[in-house]
Amino acid sequence: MSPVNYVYLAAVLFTIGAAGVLIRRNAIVVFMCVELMLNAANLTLVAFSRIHGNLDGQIMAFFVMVVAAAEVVVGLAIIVMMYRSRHSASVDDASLMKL
Amino acid sequence: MAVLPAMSAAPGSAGPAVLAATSTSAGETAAFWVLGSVAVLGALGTVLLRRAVHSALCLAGTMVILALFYLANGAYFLGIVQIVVYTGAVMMLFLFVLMLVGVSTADSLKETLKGQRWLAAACGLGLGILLVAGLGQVSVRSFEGLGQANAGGNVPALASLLFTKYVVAFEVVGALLTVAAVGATLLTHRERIEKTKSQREQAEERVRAGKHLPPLPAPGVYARHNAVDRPGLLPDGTPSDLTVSATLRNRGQVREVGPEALHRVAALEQRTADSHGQTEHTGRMYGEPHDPERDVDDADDEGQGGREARKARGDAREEEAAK
Amino acid sequence: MSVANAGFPLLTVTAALPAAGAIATAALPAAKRGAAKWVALVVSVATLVLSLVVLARFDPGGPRYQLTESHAWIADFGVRYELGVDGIGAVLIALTALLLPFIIAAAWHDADELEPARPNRRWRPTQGFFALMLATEAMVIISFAATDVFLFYVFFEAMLIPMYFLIGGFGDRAHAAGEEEAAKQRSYAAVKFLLYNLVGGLIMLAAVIGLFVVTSDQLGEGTFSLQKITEARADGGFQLDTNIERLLFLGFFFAFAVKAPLWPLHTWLPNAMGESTAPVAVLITAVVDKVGTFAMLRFCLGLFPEASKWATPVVLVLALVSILYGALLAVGQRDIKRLIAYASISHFGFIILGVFAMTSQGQSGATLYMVFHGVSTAALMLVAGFLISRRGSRLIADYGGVQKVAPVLAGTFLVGGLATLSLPGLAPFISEFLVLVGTFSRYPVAGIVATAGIVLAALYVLLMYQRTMTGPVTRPEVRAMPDLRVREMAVAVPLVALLVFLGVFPKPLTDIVNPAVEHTMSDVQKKDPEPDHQVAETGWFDYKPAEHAGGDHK
Amino acid sequence: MESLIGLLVGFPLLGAAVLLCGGAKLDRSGHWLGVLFSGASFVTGVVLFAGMLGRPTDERALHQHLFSWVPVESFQADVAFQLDQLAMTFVLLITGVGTLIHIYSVGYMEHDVGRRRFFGYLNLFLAAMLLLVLADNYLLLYVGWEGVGLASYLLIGFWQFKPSAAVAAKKAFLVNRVGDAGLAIAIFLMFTTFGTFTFAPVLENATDAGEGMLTAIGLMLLLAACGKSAQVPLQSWLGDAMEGPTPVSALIHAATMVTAGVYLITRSGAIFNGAPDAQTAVVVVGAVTLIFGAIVGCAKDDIKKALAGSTMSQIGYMVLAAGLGPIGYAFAIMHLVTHGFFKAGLFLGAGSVMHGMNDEVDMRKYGGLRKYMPVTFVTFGLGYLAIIGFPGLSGFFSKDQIIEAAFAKGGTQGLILGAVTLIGAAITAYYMTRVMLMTFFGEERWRGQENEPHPHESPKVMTVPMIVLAFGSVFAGGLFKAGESFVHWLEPVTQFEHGHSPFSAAVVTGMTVVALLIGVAGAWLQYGRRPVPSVAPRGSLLTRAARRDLLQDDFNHVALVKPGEYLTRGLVYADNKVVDGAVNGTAAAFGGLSGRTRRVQNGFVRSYAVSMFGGAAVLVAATLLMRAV
Repeated sequence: MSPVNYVYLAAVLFTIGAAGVLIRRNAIVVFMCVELMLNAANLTLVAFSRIHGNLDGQIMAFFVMVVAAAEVVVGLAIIVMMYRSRHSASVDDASLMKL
Repeated sequence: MAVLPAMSAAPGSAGPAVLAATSTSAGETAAFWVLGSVAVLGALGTVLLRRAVHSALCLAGTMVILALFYLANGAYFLGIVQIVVYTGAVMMLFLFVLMLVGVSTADSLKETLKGQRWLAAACGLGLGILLVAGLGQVSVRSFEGLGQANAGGNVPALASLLFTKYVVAFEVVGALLTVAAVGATLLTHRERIEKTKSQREQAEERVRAGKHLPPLPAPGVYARHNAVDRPGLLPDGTPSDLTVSATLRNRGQVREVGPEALHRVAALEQRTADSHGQTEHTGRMYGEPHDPERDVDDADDEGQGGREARKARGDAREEEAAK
Repeated sequence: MSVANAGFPLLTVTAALPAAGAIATAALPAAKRGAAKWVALVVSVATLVLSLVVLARFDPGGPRYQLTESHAWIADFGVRYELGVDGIGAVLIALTALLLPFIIAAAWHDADELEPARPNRRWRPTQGFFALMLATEAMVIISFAATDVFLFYVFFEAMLIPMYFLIGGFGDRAHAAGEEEAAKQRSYAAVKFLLYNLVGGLIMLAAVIGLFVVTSDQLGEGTFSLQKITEARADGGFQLDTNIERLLFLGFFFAFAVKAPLWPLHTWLPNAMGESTAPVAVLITAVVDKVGTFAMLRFCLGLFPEASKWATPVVLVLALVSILYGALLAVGQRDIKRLIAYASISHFGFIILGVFAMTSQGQSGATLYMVFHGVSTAALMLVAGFLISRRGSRLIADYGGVQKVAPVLAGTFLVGGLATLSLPGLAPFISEFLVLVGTFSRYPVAGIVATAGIVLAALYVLLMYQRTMTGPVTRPEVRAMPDLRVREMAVAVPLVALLVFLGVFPKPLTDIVNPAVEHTMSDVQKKDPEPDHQVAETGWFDYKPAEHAGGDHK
Repeated sequence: MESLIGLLVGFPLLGAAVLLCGGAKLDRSGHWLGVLFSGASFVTGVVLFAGMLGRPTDERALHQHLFSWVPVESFQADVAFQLDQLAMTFVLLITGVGTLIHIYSVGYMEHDVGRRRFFGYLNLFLAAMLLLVLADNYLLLYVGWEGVGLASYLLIGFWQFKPSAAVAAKKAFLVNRVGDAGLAIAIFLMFTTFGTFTFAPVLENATDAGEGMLTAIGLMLLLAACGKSAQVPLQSWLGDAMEGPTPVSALIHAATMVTAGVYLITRSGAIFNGAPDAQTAVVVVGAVTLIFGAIVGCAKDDIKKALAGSTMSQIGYMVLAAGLGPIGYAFAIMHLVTHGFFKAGLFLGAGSVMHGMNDEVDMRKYGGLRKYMPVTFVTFGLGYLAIIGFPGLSGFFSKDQIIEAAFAKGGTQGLILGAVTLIGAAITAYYMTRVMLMTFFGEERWRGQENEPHPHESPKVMTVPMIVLAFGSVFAGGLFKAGESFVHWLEPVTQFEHGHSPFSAAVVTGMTVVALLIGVAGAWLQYGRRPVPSVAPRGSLLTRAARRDLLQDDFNHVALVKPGEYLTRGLVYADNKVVDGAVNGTAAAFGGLSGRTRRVQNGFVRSYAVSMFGGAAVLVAATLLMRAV
């Protein structure tokens, strides 16, 4: 088996995550799906790192994790605020931008 | 977990002698297919399960499996970090927020945006096929393996890269993390700008506005159910919507008080009056005397029935005026 | 006059005078609205004098463009401030300047109704009204004088702004369905006018840019100068690809066809003329629209001769449709002003027919037609405006028997109408006949079809006259109608006199126009068709000169 | 001498300008001013005539070039006059009869408030008519041509407060415009063929152009003539034109303007000579109108309309004669002149009768008037005898010549034409006798009516012109016939050929006299012996049709007016709905489209996310494609 299979797996996970973002309305679940996508990306970085015998990919994955952590913190804070003001965590309720 | 060393050994055993391998070990292959399937199932579960908690748990499982894959790919540090930071911290944060929002609520998976599901499916599928097709084109026949790079240990190697080549990025990311933490705190922090009004002050305000001097009647008073969505009756026997919470009113979820209930109340009063000997207090106000046959469960109070009841009430009032 | 030779910018001054007048008028305080009217009138008369100086300075035998001025304007795009007139431009500038005093005098009280009860520093309708008219005049004059395509374009479009306000802001208040409906119709008309012309203008802008691109491709540096391009083409240094030339031609033509207006782009005109006051309607049809037909002659034919020839069949058919369609619709109108508007559409059909017949008679006729149609429509429309102002209704059915109570009004109206139907002896006959002869000599069928237009013209004019002016007086409003007042006579009589004079003696105009038409003909490299059996000049022709000479000394 | 030509036109033009622009100051004297200008023109005409007679035949034509009118390259239109024998004839007729009618009008219009305006219009008419006959080119002729149309329009509609008059005026102008279009096209054809439209070069070189082109020009000229001279199929306006004051009917719609068509055809003789088909068309039009007008004239009870029918018929004679070519031109003009005298006389007589009868026009309400208005009776009677062709009077000579020329056309055609002219002569005798009997003889049917009129003779100012015209009606024909003087006078312009009639002149004259006797006898049997009912009987189908002008108006209504109305109504609708609708529809479509596309921006994050992912997918696809390519 070639390590490329990891990349295929990552593609599948990424797609599932993307579909989740599009389908789910609960902001928290949407967020989880985003995390799933990030993880899929990380998996490709790690797999390519191995394929190329180069640690740069891992470093990149590391950074992704850190940024993801920061994002989760801020994102969840926003969700909490949203929930507080609207008593709902549905992304569809935040549709003030429509005409 | 027993497979772990074997898997980690596999690239290692290839050693520096073999720079490029074309295939991974059979153990890793087996583990990939088994764990990969589980990961995909977990991902699907994340997307498809109705309860957010279940989604979170499925995601945690997927992440753990991914951690295992990191390990299998020679990213030992990342594997551990994935478990500790992601599965441990981030997912817990998710669960924590979930608790805050309400852990038991199940989302409806019914799509409300027209065509959204189909578009999403098409986009997702299209993107997936394209990605896979693209990867198929890349067709990497051999791979280097991390044997050489990890020769001095994975963590030291990473560290040396991180603190030399990527030191600036590292610092920036650190700053980012700090800012994010501060930002989250700021966002969720609610500062009271003004003093909380005391009960007395609130009462005085009401008096000044000239409305509802006494406290609002509680819902369900004299109604059959003491439910919050059932309006209470005013002294003249008419139901007052004001007794129901504004939220329910706005949603139009106020239950009607059916004529039967009114009759029953009238009968009750009559009986009370009888027992107290106050004969002049008749059920005049409440229309006809109690009819036990109509004392059915008021499941029909909603919808059409409710509307009819409202009409009947109006008629009753007119009748009264005529008298 | 020697100043003019020393590079005195006569054309600029002619255009700048009304512009300055517009500013001066607009700046007058609210209380001075009487003064505003006089300032506008005096400025327009002064402009007329200047335009006559232009006409006098113009030497028909001289170079093609005269009184030229040229200054760099936007150097990066080769845009220059270039002015110059050929015979056609000079005559049309004179027409514009001639009509404005009459329009202003006729509109003397049109803005009074809008005056607020108490003088208001900000809301000064009278000042605004006359300032907008003068501004339009200035822009039209520049358009007629511009020999730089871009300069022309700028003013061609800018003209829309004052016209928009004149139509929408100072429109006719006489509407059968009441003031509110009138306001609605008015703003509809103004917006329609603006949108139609804007769409045309924007398409033209694309073509203008295209022109810059091709000139910079071929001449090394982009230019908008008509003279430069014409010269370069004559040298052979500038040759357009057939398809590009056709596209550019279409871009220009579309804008001009909207402005002219040509069927089926005409529907803005009846609305605009119907909803604006009569003087503004005259401004639209007699002055502003002329820029469209003028530009066809100067820019479409001058810049894109081959494409013009290519498009001729289609344009001729559209012009013929305009002629008959406009006339038939005029017959069916119940509103006096809309009737005149449709008549104008028919007449613009004749002008375009003459332009694209590509014969000297056709083009001279078209140029004269622009002038004469301006004068005749002004006479008819302004008198119609006087009539409408007396009764407060635009509907033909609301009149009848006016001739008995207001004979002078009816008489001038009749003369205006007869001019509209091109009665010989009045000016429009000459132009119409020239157009028809010019068209017939190259396209006999088109000539014959167009001739049907003169029968229909008689129908709509006489129907309108019969229904408004003749018959017994049955309506009390008509019975109480006063005849023309002094101010109104001062407007109507000179126009009528001019129609008669030019109908009898148009030679001064033809002398100026003919050489310019020859230039245009050489632009498109067309010659008049030869007669099948050219008659040797015998008979009276030999006999005439001696006779003539004898007659002169008598 | 040449410079006087301009004065011919100038006097009446000045008169018109003065009278129309002069204002109320001239109300009291304006009519005499009009007579003065008209008379001045007549005197000028006489002076020129005397001068012309004093010159040898081939130098008689005069030419005056005033100024260059519309010079555009090869299109050179000048204002120039040409006074030859033909024009001279017309000048004398127009100014002479015109002046007489001016004088008559002074009396006839005495009580009309618009008298000044009336005389202004009459002067305008004279100017236009003189311009028409004096022009040296077709374009200037066209100016006069439409000028007389305008004058006719103004004068028919002179009593504008009568809706019928306004409608009749409009109708006359419109029908004439159709003919004018024909003249315009003829000018276009001349210009494209010869490069000029001046009479001399065109006519001298006409034969170069080929028969096809000449036929085309000829037919177009015929169309013009039909319009102006009320020939079938453009005849419908003449009857209605009687709405105008009677002097107008006499001058314009009997003596002068309506004969302009004959002038045009005669003037363009060279063109018609080269185009036999066009000539045939002319003859057919003349013959049809001759009978048509005569039949209409028989059925009308309105004295003026009966005379109008007669006018059409008589002009039919002239057109027929003009269509015969050089054998007929001179006779056409001769009949034109004599007709000018007697028809003007008849109309003036009719006007005089109306004047005495409270403006009643229905002959069934006349009767026995000869006692009350003797002068009118005598002059009218002389005119009557002249028109029916009573031997020795003007009409006899001129009509007889035409009938002879018609037979002389030769062949079957000649026989048919001769027969038609003879039948026409019989019908003419019939209807004119009818008019005469109904008006001046029989019972006094006007008695006992409400508003009973008091018939009386007209004042001198009216009767004198009638007497002068009666003299003309009696003697002009004989004068012209004597020594063929008229034919010789015109010969240089119109050429002349002797036709070869299958019958001798005496036989033709005999047939003519028989025809006229039949006609007179028929009328006497019907109207002289029996009392005339004062309400018209229903009559036969033909009579009823003839009363409706042989259904000409009905035909026009059905064939032209109604479809025209539907067309304009349809177009007005289409302009609103289709042309404007297309534009408004486009606008609405854009509005609707943006309303739809606006919904894409629904504010839901997830929708935006979908488009983002879609975009990403497209980008990936594009990348892959680029790599593949």
